[in-house]
Amino acid sequence: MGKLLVIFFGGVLLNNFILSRFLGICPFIGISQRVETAAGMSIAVIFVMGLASVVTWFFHNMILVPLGLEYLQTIGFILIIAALVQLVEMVIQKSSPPLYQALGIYLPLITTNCAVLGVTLLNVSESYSLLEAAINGVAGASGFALAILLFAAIRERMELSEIPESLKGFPIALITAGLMSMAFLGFAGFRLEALFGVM
Amino acid sequence: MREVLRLGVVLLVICAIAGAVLAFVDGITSDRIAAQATIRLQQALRDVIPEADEFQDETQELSEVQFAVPGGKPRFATTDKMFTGYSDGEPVGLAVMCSPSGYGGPIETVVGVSSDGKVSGVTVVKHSETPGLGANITNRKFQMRFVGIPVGTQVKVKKDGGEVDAITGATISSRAIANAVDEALRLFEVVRDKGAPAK
Amino acid sequence: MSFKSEFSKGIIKENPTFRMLLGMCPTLATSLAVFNGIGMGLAATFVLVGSNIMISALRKVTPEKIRIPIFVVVIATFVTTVDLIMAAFVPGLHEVLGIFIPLIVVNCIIFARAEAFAFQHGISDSLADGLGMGLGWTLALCGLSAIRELLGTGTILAFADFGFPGIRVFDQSLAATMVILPPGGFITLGLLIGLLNWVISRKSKKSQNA
Amino acid sequence: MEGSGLIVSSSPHQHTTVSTPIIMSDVILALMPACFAGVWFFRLRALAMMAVCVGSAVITEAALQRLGGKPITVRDYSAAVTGLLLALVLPPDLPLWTGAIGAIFSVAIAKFVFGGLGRNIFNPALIGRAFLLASWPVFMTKWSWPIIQASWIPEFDAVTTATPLVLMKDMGIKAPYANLFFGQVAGCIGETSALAILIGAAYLIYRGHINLRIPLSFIGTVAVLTALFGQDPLFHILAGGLLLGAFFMATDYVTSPVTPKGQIIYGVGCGILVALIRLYGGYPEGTCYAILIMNAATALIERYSIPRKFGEVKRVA
Amino acid sequence: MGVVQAVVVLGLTGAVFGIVLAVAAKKFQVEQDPRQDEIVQLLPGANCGACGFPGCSGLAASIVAGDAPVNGCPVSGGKVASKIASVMGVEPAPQTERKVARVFCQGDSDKCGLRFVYDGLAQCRAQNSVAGGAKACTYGCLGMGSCTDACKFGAIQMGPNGLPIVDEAKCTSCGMCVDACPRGIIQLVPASQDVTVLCRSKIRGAEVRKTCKIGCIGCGICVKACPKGAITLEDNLAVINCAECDSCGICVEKCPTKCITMRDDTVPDKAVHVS
Amino acid sequence: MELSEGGVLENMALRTFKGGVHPRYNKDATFKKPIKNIPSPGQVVIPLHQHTGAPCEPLVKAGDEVKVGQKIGDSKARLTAPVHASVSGKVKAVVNHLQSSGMDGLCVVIESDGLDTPDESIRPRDNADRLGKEELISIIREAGIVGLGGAAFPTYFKLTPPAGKTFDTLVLNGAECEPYLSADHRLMVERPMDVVRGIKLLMKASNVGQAVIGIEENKPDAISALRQAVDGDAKIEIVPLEVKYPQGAEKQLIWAILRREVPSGGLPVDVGVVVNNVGTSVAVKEAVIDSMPLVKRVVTVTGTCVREPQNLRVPIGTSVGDMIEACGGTRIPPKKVILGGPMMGVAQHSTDVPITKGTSGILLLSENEAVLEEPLPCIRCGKCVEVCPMHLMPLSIAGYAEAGRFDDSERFGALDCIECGCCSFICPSHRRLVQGIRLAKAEIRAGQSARRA
Repeated sequence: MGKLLVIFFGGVLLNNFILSRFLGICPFIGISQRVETAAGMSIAVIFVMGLASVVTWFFHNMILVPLGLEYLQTIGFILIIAALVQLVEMVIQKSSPPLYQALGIYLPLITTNCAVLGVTLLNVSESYSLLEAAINGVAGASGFALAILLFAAIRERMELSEIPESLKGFPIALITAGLMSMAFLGFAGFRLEALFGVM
Repeated sequence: MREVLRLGVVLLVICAIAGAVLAFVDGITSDRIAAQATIRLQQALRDVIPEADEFQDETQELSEVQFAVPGGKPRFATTDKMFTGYSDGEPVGLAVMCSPSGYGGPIETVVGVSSDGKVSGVTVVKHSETPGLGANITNRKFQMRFVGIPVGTQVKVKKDGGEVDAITGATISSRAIANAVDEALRLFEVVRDKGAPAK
Repeated sequence: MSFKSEFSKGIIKENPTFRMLLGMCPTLATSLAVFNGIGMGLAATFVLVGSNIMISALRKVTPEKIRIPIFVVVIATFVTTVDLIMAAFVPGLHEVLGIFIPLIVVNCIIFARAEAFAFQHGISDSLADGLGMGLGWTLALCGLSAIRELLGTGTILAFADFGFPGIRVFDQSLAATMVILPPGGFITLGLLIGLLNWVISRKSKKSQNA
Repeated sequence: MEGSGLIVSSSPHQHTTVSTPIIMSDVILALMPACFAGVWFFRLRALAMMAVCVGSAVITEAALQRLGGKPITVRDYSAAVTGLLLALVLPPDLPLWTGAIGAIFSVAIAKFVFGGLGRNIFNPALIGRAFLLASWPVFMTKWSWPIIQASWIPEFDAVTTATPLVLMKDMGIKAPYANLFFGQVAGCIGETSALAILIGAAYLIYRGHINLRIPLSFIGTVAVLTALFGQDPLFHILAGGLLLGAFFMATDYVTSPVTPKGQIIYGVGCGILVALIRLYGGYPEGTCYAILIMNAATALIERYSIPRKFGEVKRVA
Repeated sequence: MGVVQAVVVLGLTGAVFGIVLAVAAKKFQVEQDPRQDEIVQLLPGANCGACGFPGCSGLAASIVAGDAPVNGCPVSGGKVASKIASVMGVEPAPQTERKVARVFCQGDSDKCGLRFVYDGLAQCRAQNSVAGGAKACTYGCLGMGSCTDACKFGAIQMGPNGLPIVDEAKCTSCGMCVDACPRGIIQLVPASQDVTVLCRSKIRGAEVRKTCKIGCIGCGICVKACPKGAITLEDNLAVINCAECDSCGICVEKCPTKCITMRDDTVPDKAVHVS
Repeated sequence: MELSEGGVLENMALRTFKGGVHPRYNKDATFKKPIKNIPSPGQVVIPLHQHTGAPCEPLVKAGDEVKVGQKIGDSKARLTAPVHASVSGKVKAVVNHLQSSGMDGLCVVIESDGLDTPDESIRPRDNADRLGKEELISIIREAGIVGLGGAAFPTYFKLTPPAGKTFDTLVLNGAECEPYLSADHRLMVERPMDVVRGIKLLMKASNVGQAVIGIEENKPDAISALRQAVDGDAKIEIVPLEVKYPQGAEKQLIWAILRREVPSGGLPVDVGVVVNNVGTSVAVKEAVIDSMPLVKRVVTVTGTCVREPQNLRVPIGTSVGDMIEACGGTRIPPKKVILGGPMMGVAQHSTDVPITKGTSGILLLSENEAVLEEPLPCIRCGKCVEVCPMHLMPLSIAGYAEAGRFDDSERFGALDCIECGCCSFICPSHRRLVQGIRLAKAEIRAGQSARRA
């Protein structure tokens, strides 16, 4: 339990996907105009990243490793993720139209979100167990969600500001993300293991 | 349905070709990649025990000395591997590979103890410490501070009441290396007392 | 469009980093030192050129409906190839770049060029486009890396894998470490794009007044 | 052709006399006790640092506004406040050029690029400090001992010149309350003397510029959490930059929520983060980062703490 | 052996993927017409909303759905419309004449005084709501520049005397400035219309004389002077029927207050040169 | 804050509401000065639209002779209020004339014959006590009585609860929280009996069993005068209120006195309350007992520029200029002329404006009082949020309004704003928050009616 908490909070606060790992920057900047849309995207990403972590874990540990085909990781994972997203889209569309209305538009965007592929690759390199991998997937996505929600709210506020013309849009978004990342340096060296009683 | 099959077959073919290509590339590179790891390990070992020309993996021995009390805490918790260095078939030292936790995660360190019971070298293989600060543990100058420390010494940084000067502003990282050296010396003692080949 | 113009547009006019704002994740993550930038850039360029050529060649036989998965497979094949080759021959660099090598698969630049260009153009144009875009990205990456490496460490052109410590420009203790930390990546890139926008807008204003 | 020459405007036609520049200068005034304490304990170094930071901040603001073709508004004192606050959270031994760079970074990156006064998302002074801490950690973690040995403050034999929080975290040495209260400890220029800070804070409260929601929920949370984790809450309140942060940084109008409920959430959030960073974090002190992190959350907090309108009827979902 | 395994594993993965996708494509076909994306690419992307749809993508969706004409974008003009038409596979609609925004007031700060000193938000609408605006002429331009803020194309700038100046080359006739003006001083006119009455005042001539040096006093001289009979008086204001006007310029010369003007041809020329 | 269901609170602590500001009251110049009648001006200009609702059609034409109290304008609309001649004399013209809105509107200009001859219909009613509810309401309508506090909402309309709703309490607003003004204060001190008489009539007309008079505690003379006039009548209670602006705002007053919260977008009737101003109460008394329609009102003429600040009782339609003259003219040239108080009054660009039924004061400000400081950027101090008596976030509403994003302004409750001016008053950056909110309200309403159309 302790280790799972460590993985989770590590992923959300210490090694935040956006702010310290640079994964998922494109949707972070692209889909953060409104808090509502950011929230929709976040939920979709949490769901897909959790699911992708689990499915790729099986694929890696049940197929690739026994056959000694670890080098097919990248290509296999990306195919799985792409198919998964499609499948999720189909299932949601069929089973819950309102949910599809809310999340549907974000799902296709997730395929190219490097955070999803990134988390599955990290799961492998950290050799996490199934549960740990799932938690890590959800944690990474939650970190993404935290960052994008904070950022979307800030952006809503910045809309009323007179930002210098040449910094409008992308540059100011990057600078804001940089300052957020600087604030999150406060978590550097945080001893989660001590907090959650695992050494 | 035929359409479905057709698309499936097209993808199957493409993927199959990709699989073949990758298998071919892997065939060319896999040996070299595997060799790279060994080369780097050898390099690190030679760094810490310069006299040795040959190393033998003694990691299995580790499990024997690991537990003072069966079921208790391992005595050498951060130690991953140990090697005996030979020069012309004569054992000249013990190289201990351990990963104490630093500021940004485990620091993969190799510590060499020469047969006369003194630290012969320290090197850092892999770390994720803060650049410009904790990352200075890779600095030769810092690593040299440990060389010559004899067995039986409690290796600590000055702040903790020891002898070693820590890197300014990077106590945690320095402490981690000190811990690694301390553990290596204690392990050496145990191995020596056991009459292992390191003598 | 000639080969030359297809090639050169990627470097300045449609520079993927500064003008089209694509592929930000690896740009930010790997721009710690000039040689990292070059390594990353060349790796991506290789994939870009290769996938552009392949997709352009296959465009006639690719069914519209599954073009995306086919792109994915083609790109992923090239990426894995690069990944394996780098692991074998430049292990140090490979380790530094870490998961950002396999993540070239989902780099928007490569996908965007496949979809927007290679799928609609001939092989030689696609080759030029891939090369131009790839080098444009590499250049941008080098520029950003140079700034970050210099300000953040005080050295330039350090290449640890070949044992080259770099040229020390000023003392390490004076270097602003923040620049090579994650916040520095964001802020430096943001300011750099802003500066470029500013220069361009001033230039166009000047030409208007003239 | 001015017609009647009468002024016509939308109501109200009467405004309070308390203006933004007055608030800013009151903040400067309220910082004076802390400044005096800083100069008293660290002598000319402290004074020079303040001058350099304020000067750099003001010059940067004016220069950028001129470059951007905007009216120069250094007379609203906000840049001066930023510079002064920055100086107060820097170690007295920091090289002066570092302080200048920090002040420039504060004003340029944290404030100007966001559109100037009132638009910054993060507290500029704290961004300056965080930037310096990340950039020159070696300089930023070097402390000198206060010069004055006052007879009315008990002798405090610390082995090294480390801040009370470092002594606590690394060696479990607890500085006496009196030293902490009067400021006879190592630390940043303006944070050592709790007394001086409290005098200034009392002035701000008296003038009605700050309310107690943020400082009290902030300090209260730190006290409760440190006590829960088995440490001395009073020590944690007095040591480090908590008081300065709670009264002068966390209450910064621009970067904290405007909603009453939001202010309490914000204060509690700051408190939790300070306690966690101090007890489990990589830094002995967490005030600066805690406030910056909550700055990032301000917009979101505000969004979800909009006060219930008078007469608002709960909508039936 | 390794090759075979790799081929089999990846091939199967791909096949499964292909089937999933094909099924998906079959079951949920025509999620979005690909033409919509193409049209979005063609549209200017300012999301100004002048077309009456929510942004450019909204218009694109409506065009694809057949709810909007191919020339539904008032901003981008005929060239884009014909491109969209070709995407949609229909004949391009007859090209309508380009319209531009024009400011129907010449009462700058020298020529039209103030009733009082206004103190408040620097927006036309805000000023207009305070005692009807400070301008002596209650029909004239308030000069707070709300139209310049509304223009997403940088086509309107405030002139030195507090009147907006339209850069006709940049104007896309989106009509945002028309909506922004609380007094309806800015209107869209065919770009070819050279002669215009630059006044909106409907009060009697005597009152106009008291407030503005360059307002239409409804004297009717132009009505009599026009050889084509293209000018009429409506509510004390001269109105030119542009269908009949041949830009002879007689009225311009005769107008005692110079509120009828001939367009200065140098302005658009210069503007064209710039772009 | 618990909502107690109905009933006056027993708690004797000073009643108040949450939010509000303490502007300088500046009432010293006039609050001790008795109400003075001035001789009829030579000419009055009576606007045909002085109230909330439909404007009146003129019933007279140029050249007609009119007498005081004669109806000169009325409308068939459901919500309106007739206007009456306030002087006797000859109708000079029915023309567009400058009004307090700053724009022209149709007015009846009457040249006074100086005699103030009352209309024949005006004679004291002897059956006043026997009048039924319906009759009272009809008399009040015919007398053209509107809320005299400023909003000028037709009183007959207010007294008729919409179908399915009833009143249980009459709240009489004697707070007069607006700085400078003392007209209501003087009325309460000088004519407490008339106030109470009016209250009883209003209670009957609105069919309520209890009435509460809310008065800010800085008017002890008014409180004691009214206490005396009430003379132990258990149905009428006098409640001293904390001195705070806007204590007299309808919703805040009801909350302060009864702890009932008028729902957003609703009216006092939704919580069973009808609110009337003390001036209205006196007007009702005059209309019912003396059968004199609303032709005069008390106006405080004050400000540093006025030579002799006064509370004047004047015919409706008297020009601001005439009233200033009646106060001995100006001492220093005014730079701002405000009809009403400084917080909610309307600035004028000419003194040639007639006072209307809703005009409670004329305030002349000198140059250094009138010139407001230039606005600075919002520093998000949150003071506007603290003081907003409607618990809104003025900075957000106005911020979005200035950016032209009126939907967002609406989301933040622009339509709930009562335009009391507390936010603009307290803003250290002197931002014109209320103006921004007004802009938003106008645009939102325009959008709503466009949608309905």
